[in-house]
Amino acid sequence: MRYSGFRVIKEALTGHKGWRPAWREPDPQPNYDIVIVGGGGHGLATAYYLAKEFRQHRIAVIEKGWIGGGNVGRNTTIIRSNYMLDGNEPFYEFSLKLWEGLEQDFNYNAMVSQRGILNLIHSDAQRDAFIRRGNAMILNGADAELLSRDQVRREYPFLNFNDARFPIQGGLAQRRGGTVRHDAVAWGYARGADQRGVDIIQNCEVTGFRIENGKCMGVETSRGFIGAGKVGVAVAGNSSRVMAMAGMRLPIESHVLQAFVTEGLKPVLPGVITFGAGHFYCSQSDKGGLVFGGDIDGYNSYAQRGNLPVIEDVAEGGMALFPGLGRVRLLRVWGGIMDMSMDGSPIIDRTDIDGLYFNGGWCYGGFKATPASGWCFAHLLATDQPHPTATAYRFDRFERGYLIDEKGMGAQPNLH
Amino acid sequence: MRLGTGGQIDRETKLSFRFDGRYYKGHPGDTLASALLANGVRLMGRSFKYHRPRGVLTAGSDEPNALVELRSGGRQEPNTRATVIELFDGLRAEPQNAWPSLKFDALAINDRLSTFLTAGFYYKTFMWPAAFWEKLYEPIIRRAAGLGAITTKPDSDAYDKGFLHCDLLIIGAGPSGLMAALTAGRAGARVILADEDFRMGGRLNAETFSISDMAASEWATQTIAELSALPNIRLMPRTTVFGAFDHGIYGAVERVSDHLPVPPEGKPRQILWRIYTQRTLLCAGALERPIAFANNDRPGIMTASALRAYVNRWAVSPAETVAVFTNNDDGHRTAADLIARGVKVAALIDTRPDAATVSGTELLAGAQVIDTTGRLGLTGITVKLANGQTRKLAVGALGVSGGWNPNVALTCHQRGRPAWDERIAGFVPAGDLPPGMTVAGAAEGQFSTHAALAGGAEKAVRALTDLDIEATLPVLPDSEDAPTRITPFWHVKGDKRAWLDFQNDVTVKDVKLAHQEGFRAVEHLKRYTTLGMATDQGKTSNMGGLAVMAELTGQTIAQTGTTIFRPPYTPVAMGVLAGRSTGADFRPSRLTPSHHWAQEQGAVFVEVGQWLRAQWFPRPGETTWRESVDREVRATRGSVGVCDVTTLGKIDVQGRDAAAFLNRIYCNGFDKLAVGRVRYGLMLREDGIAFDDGTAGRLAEDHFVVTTTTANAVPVYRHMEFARQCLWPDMDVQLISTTEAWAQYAIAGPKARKLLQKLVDPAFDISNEAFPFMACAEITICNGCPARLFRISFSGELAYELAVPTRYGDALIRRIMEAGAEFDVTPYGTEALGVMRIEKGHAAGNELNGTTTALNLGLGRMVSTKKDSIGTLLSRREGLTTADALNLVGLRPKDPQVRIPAGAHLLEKGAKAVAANDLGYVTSACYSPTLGSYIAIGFLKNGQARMGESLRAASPLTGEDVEIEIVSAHFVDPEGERLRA
Amino acid sequence: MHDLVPMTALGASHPRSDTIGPVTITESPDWALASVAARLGQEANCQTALEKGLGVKVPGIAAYVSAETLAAFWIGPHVWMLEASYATRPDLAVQIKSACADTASVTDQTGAWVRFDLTGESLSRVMERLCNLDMGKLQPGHARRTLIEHLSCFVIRHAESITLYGPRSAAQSLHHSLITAAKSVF
Amino acid sequence: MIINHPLLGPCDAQEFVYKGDFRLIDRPDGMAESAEAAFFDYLYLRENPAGAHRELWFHEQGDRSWLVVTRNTVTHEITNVELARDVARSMGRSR
Repeated sequence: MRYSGFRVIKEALTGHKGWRPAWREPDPQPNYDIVIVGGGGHGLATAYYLAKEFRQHRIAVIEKGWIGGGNVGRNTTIIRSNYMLDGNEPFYEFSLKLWEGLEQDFNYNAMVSQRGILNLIHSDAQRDAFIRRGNAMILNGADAELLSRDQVRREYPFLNFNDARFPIQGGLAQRRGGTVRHDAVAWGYARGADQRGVDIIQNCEVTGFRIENGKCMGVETSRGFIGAGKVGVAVAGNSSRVMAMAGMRLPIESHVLQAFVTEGLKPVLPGVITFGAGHFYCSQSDKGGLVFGGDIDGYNSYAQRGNLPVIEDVAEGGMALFPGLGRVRLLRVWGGIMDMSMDGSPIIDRTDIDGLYFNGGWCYGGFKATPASGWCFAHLLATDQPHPTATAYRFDRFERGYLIDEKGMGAQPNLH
Repeated sequence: MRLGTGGQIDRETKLSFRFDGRYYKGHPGDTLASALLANGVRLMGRSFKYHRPRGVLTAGSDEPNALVELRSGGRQEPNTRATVIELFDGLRAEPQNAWPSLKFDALAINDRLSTFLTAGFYYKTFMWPAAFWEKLYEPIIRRAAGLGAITTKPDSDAYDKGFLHCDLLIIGAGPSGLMAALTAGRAGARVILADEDFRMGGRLNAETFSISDMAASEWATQTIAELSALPNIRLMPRTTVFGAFDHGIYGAVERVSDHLPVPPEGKPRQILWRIYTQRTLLCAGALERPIAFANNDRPGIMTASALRAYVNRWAVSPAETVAVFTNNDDGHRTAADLIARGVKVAALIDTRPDAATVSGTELLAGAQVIDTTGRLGLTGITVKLANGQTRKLAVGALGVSGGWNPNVALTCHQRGRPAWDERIAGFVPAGDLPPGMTVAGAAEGQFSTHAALAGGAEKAVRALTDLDIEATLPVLPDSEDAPTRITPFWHVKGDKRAWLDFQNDVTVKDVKLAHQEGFRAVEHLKRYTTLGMATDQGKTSNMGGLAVMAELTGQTIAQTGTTIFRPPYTPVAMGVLAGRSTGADFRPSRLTPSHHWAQEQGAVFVEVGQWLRAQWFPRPGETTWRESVDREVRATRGSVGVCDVTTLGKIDVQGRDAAAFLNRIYCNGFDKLAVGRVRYGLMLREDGIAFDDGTAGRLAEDHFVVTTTTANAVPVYRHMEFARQCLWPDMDVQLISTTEAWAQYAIAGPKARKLLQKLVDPAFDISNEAFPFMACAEITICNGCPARLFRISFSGELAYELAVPTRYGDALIRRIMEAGAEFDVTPYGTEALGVMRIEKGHAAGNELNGTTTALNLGLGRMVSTKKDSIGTLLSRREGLTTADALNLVGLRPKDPQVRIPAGAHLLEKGAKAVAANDLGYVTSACYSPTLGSYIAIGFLKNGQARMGESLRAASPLTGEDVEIEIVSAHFVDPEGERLRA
Repeated sequence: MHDLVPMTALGASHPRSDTIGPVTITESPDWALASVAARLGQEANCQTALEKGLGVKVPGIAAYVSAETLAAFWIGPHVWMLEASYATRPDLAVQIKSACADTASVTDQTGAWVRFDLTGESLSRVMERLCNLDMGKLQPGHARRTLIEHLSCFVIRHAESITLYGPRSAAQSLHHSLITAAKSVF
Repeated sequence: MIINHPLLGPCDAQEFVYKGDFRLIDRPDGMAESAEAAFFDYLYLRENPAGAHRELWFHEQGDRSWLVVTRNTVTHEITNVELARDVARSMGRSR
């Protein structure tokens, strides 16, 4: 079934009787060509592109709970490609380009809204670094714009330009950045993949890998063994847990990141803003809530919930930047588990086990990467070659010293 | 309308307030909602999506409908529940989400279009053409979206934060909470009793039954009086415990001034309390849930308990004639109470065929309300009787009781999942509560007053026993102990829309559509339909939605899922979460010892981390910062300059193994450094990347003073403590930070020694021979003031750093200026400091950016291969030592008067500005008054081999593209003759 | 004797004192401080040396003890801060070092801290707005380091007063926090 | 969170700075033969368990002790707290 305005009207006039489930609920087959472990954004996107772009067949996505229940449904919905390093920027720019055509591609309105993202500058050193970054973006074909303090003030007059402890000195803007309705990304990919024959199997937890003679034969699950020619794992915060079943230790720690939404407000914030002197970034959803986040809690956690100090720290950042927020009420706090890698950049690579592939280490930046991550992982699974924009995301870069460390924090995952 | 008698209001005092442009009167004790109802106002708001007219649904903090914009200007507060706003004189509130007015709202057109605007319709359309989303569709949606508005003016009020500690935190001051507090208080435990209401007592304030032969509210008042006399109990009304965090830490907001027109001078509006408790007793009561039926959202339709509360607590009836619709016995209590208070109850409609009668009204057993009338306020209901006939009743209000949901929100904050309890047809707390928490009273599904009192007392005793505090069960006062009798009934079947989530306009139809489209998991249902995502976070809606979904899937509610809650319990103002850390007080300010003096000089200050440092010192006649900075540099290089460098981190390293320890911390050797000498040191992270640089001076065999960069003072100290305690625990070395203990000035320039000689006491010879470059000593100055002198140079000049105890820092800078007057000593700020270090090619923060190695910095040879110091080994990895590794180089523009932008990338001349041609980047740039040219330093691939080559520094971001020559980064005095002079 | 004129941490020649309601907050600049860290294996000798040389028995964990002209509080495992009147012992660190010799590492900390003394009734009500120490349990003779409005401070409980030591460079911010909290309560 | 400091008793976790897996104590010998592989493993690979995790916390706003805290990463329950120095010695670290 194709979605369109016409279809909505037609169904409305005929009692909405024609709508069908967005995806089937199939039972698992005994074996598949490719099994994707993890029904989150990345896993579903991988399956979608495997089927659509790489003409693969007999694909299953297996998910221990309900699809889209992990970080794709728990993030602050921001998309951008404002990275600095060669290993990253082409990939994220590829992702942003995919976002730009995504809805038409998968026939689902995920509300990709290029309202712009603005990273604020509060010091000379920060400006120097942002100029370097902005130039790197342009060199990689992305858009970037340096704003003066006055230009920032024209666009965001209500930010603190009066008594700020760390005054705003300007900003680096990416107009093509913005926000996306996060759940709809998972659903759009799921529906698109399902229409192309992918089996999406919910409530099916992987309990082990069957590995024979160094080759992965499939996965043991709560619903029995599922054989697979290739297994791709895209389980974000659960990466270490899942890959431990294959005997691997990863350069990854799991950390909790809290995200926040306020009560609905009439539109006030045109784009995404990021405070440069504290932990706070914010946008306003189409429903009216201010969606914001800050730093990770900083300790290893699988709990999907955080603690008060970070909530306070984020609120302090918000108030320091936007003093008119004082009477806006925080409605809801939630937590997601971030697969924080050792250099802050992801891994899309084969493993030493034949037929077992890994996608993870997205830190708290996985949402914006969803389309490119899916595409590049599909590329790797289908062709056994890394996609040209993802050649740096190798496992062995740590051992060999080819780190992709945007923040320069070193092997300290909670600082990335 | 206000009833003639009763209610917990002060009828003697009249309060004037305004809503929707009209003035009304109310009394102390009123909420805005009760006062509006007393004035005959039922219409208070509009719903989110269909802009349906709405009145109160509840009488508490779970209100989804009656949201208003309270106050104005810097105090405008959107989405405020009229049901919890304590009335004060002069209160102003405006309706929200309605234009042009509450009564005539243009966007009510959405209601007409509702058949098109079903759950998730927007996911299926607005996709073509792609560019129209941002330009057309989204702006329209956004204009319609949102509830209330803020002014964007800074909040006019202040907020506090604080910390409280107790043995037992009791949340909720209803019957169970009061009884628990009494029990624990008498036992001498440290108790906090917090309640969100301004009047403690919970439901006791809204009921007519008696406890111990007195009115329930009277018993509550007496109990509270006894509690307030106990010094070990802290009573906290107007305090919402909003979150249960790890290890017994609870977040609570006390609204200390919200009931006042404005907070008193110096006083906060609200306080965020972090409550640290050993045990917690949740006595949060229960929330009544509605039943879904056609047009069940009209103003005047509310929960039966709300109707009862308005009549009993506030002596207000929303209408002269009312009806009650129920599936349980508690609805009967509402009917009886209303009748007793003289309100006409047209009928008691009970879905149960075997319901008992209530005297004073007609019982319609086995009946259902199937529709209602009244656009802006209820005028009538249509009832389908047990025999299939319908009957219309003219009523102005309808109380609806679908049963009670235990208020389990806080039990879920650590991912606890409540369990289904058939007895009450509701979810009750299960075993996985936050550690230390127990639940009593209605919150655990014990709905009778007796059970609540007993539960509170017993749970309190148990909690204290856990803590080894002896407590005895009190004698319980007599109270009602009615059993819970309910036959679950969730929604009346029909074709019309029946609301589940009132605010978000989610109806039974939407849940059916979600089911049809496969969004059946509870979380999918919620996200697809927005059920439970309103400002009440599903308190009034989740249960109904879940029940409808269970019916559709043919499963039990328990199989279908559960409803869990996340913090905060009710929405919390951002301001109170930030407390005093706003504006200029966002973070502390650290001032250098010369700050006051620099202020007197008219210095311009800059934030360097938390420090404020003088950036430059403008002089009369100078119109640009460059003029000042150029002058400061020239004066320093020409004669002598002085700069406050106190902010550099200082760490005192002592112990027999101090030298051996530093030898492992720094990548270069330190064990052979002579006493009285200083050495430049580079610290690596364990991954081989440069961490920090500075100097270490050896004051004695077993005593070093290490300096760090300003930014890394704290991380370096932490790192060294890690090495000391965890890596080499048996080394005899002691560390302590002394950053603040010393005021330290750099005195630089050819006349530096001459100037210093005027200050240093004659006993100390600081001639070039006696005190050469890289010497250090403990000396005295100005006739005996203890001081430390280091002959080190960041500027490249003959330079010293002189340190005195901080209290003399101000006096010292004045003395330096005095003594240096004959040399025209010039204070310089961080800008000139930066210029001089770039002229010398010294790396600083821009170069030590966390990705560069010693090799990149041109310090590769410093990394000793003869010892195992931190980071040495991994610095040798292949990727960090490739042939085309970045090298720090100097950059000079072909045209000396053309600026090189920091952040530009380095490209071959003529090469396209694309990433594939990227050769490196500019890290630091400035105008060098010494060379009369702009200069820069930066990292260039294989830069050491490219000296003399011409390249471009391209910055498309800033529209600059500069031809440059690659030179040594040591622009000035590359041989270092000046600093050894 | 040198003639450099000291300045208080709040940037004046004389210490500041404010009374808000029942509470008086006074800047107290006239204290000399020195940290003493026992050398590895010398813990006992160091304690003996301090006792013999200076007459101060080192405090136990989180404790504050005062002797005749000296006081000391625990700041870490085998590390103590010694406190004395600056007027009488401006060279406190030197004196301690000569008493302890090689049994301890001694560091002058006088300039590193700003000291505020809080006196009066209901001090706990002010403190509960500032830091997470449980004032109900922090008995006189206790000293703890904790955070106050983002600043690392020592809090010492005396019988009638509370002493705070905070980073000297942030004296103004700390003072502002104290005054604000007191005004907020009273 | 509250960390029950072995010397000071319960302390607010806000006073601490987190580092990570306590095995960071077990730094390999940089002069040894197979040091490269050992350092890669030491610095980059993590068990990252869902369950009991021994981890390093620094009491930065307190007594400046490094602690080894045993904490469940699923429930956040803390079951043991030790001075890291003692743990390091017990792991054979000395000078």
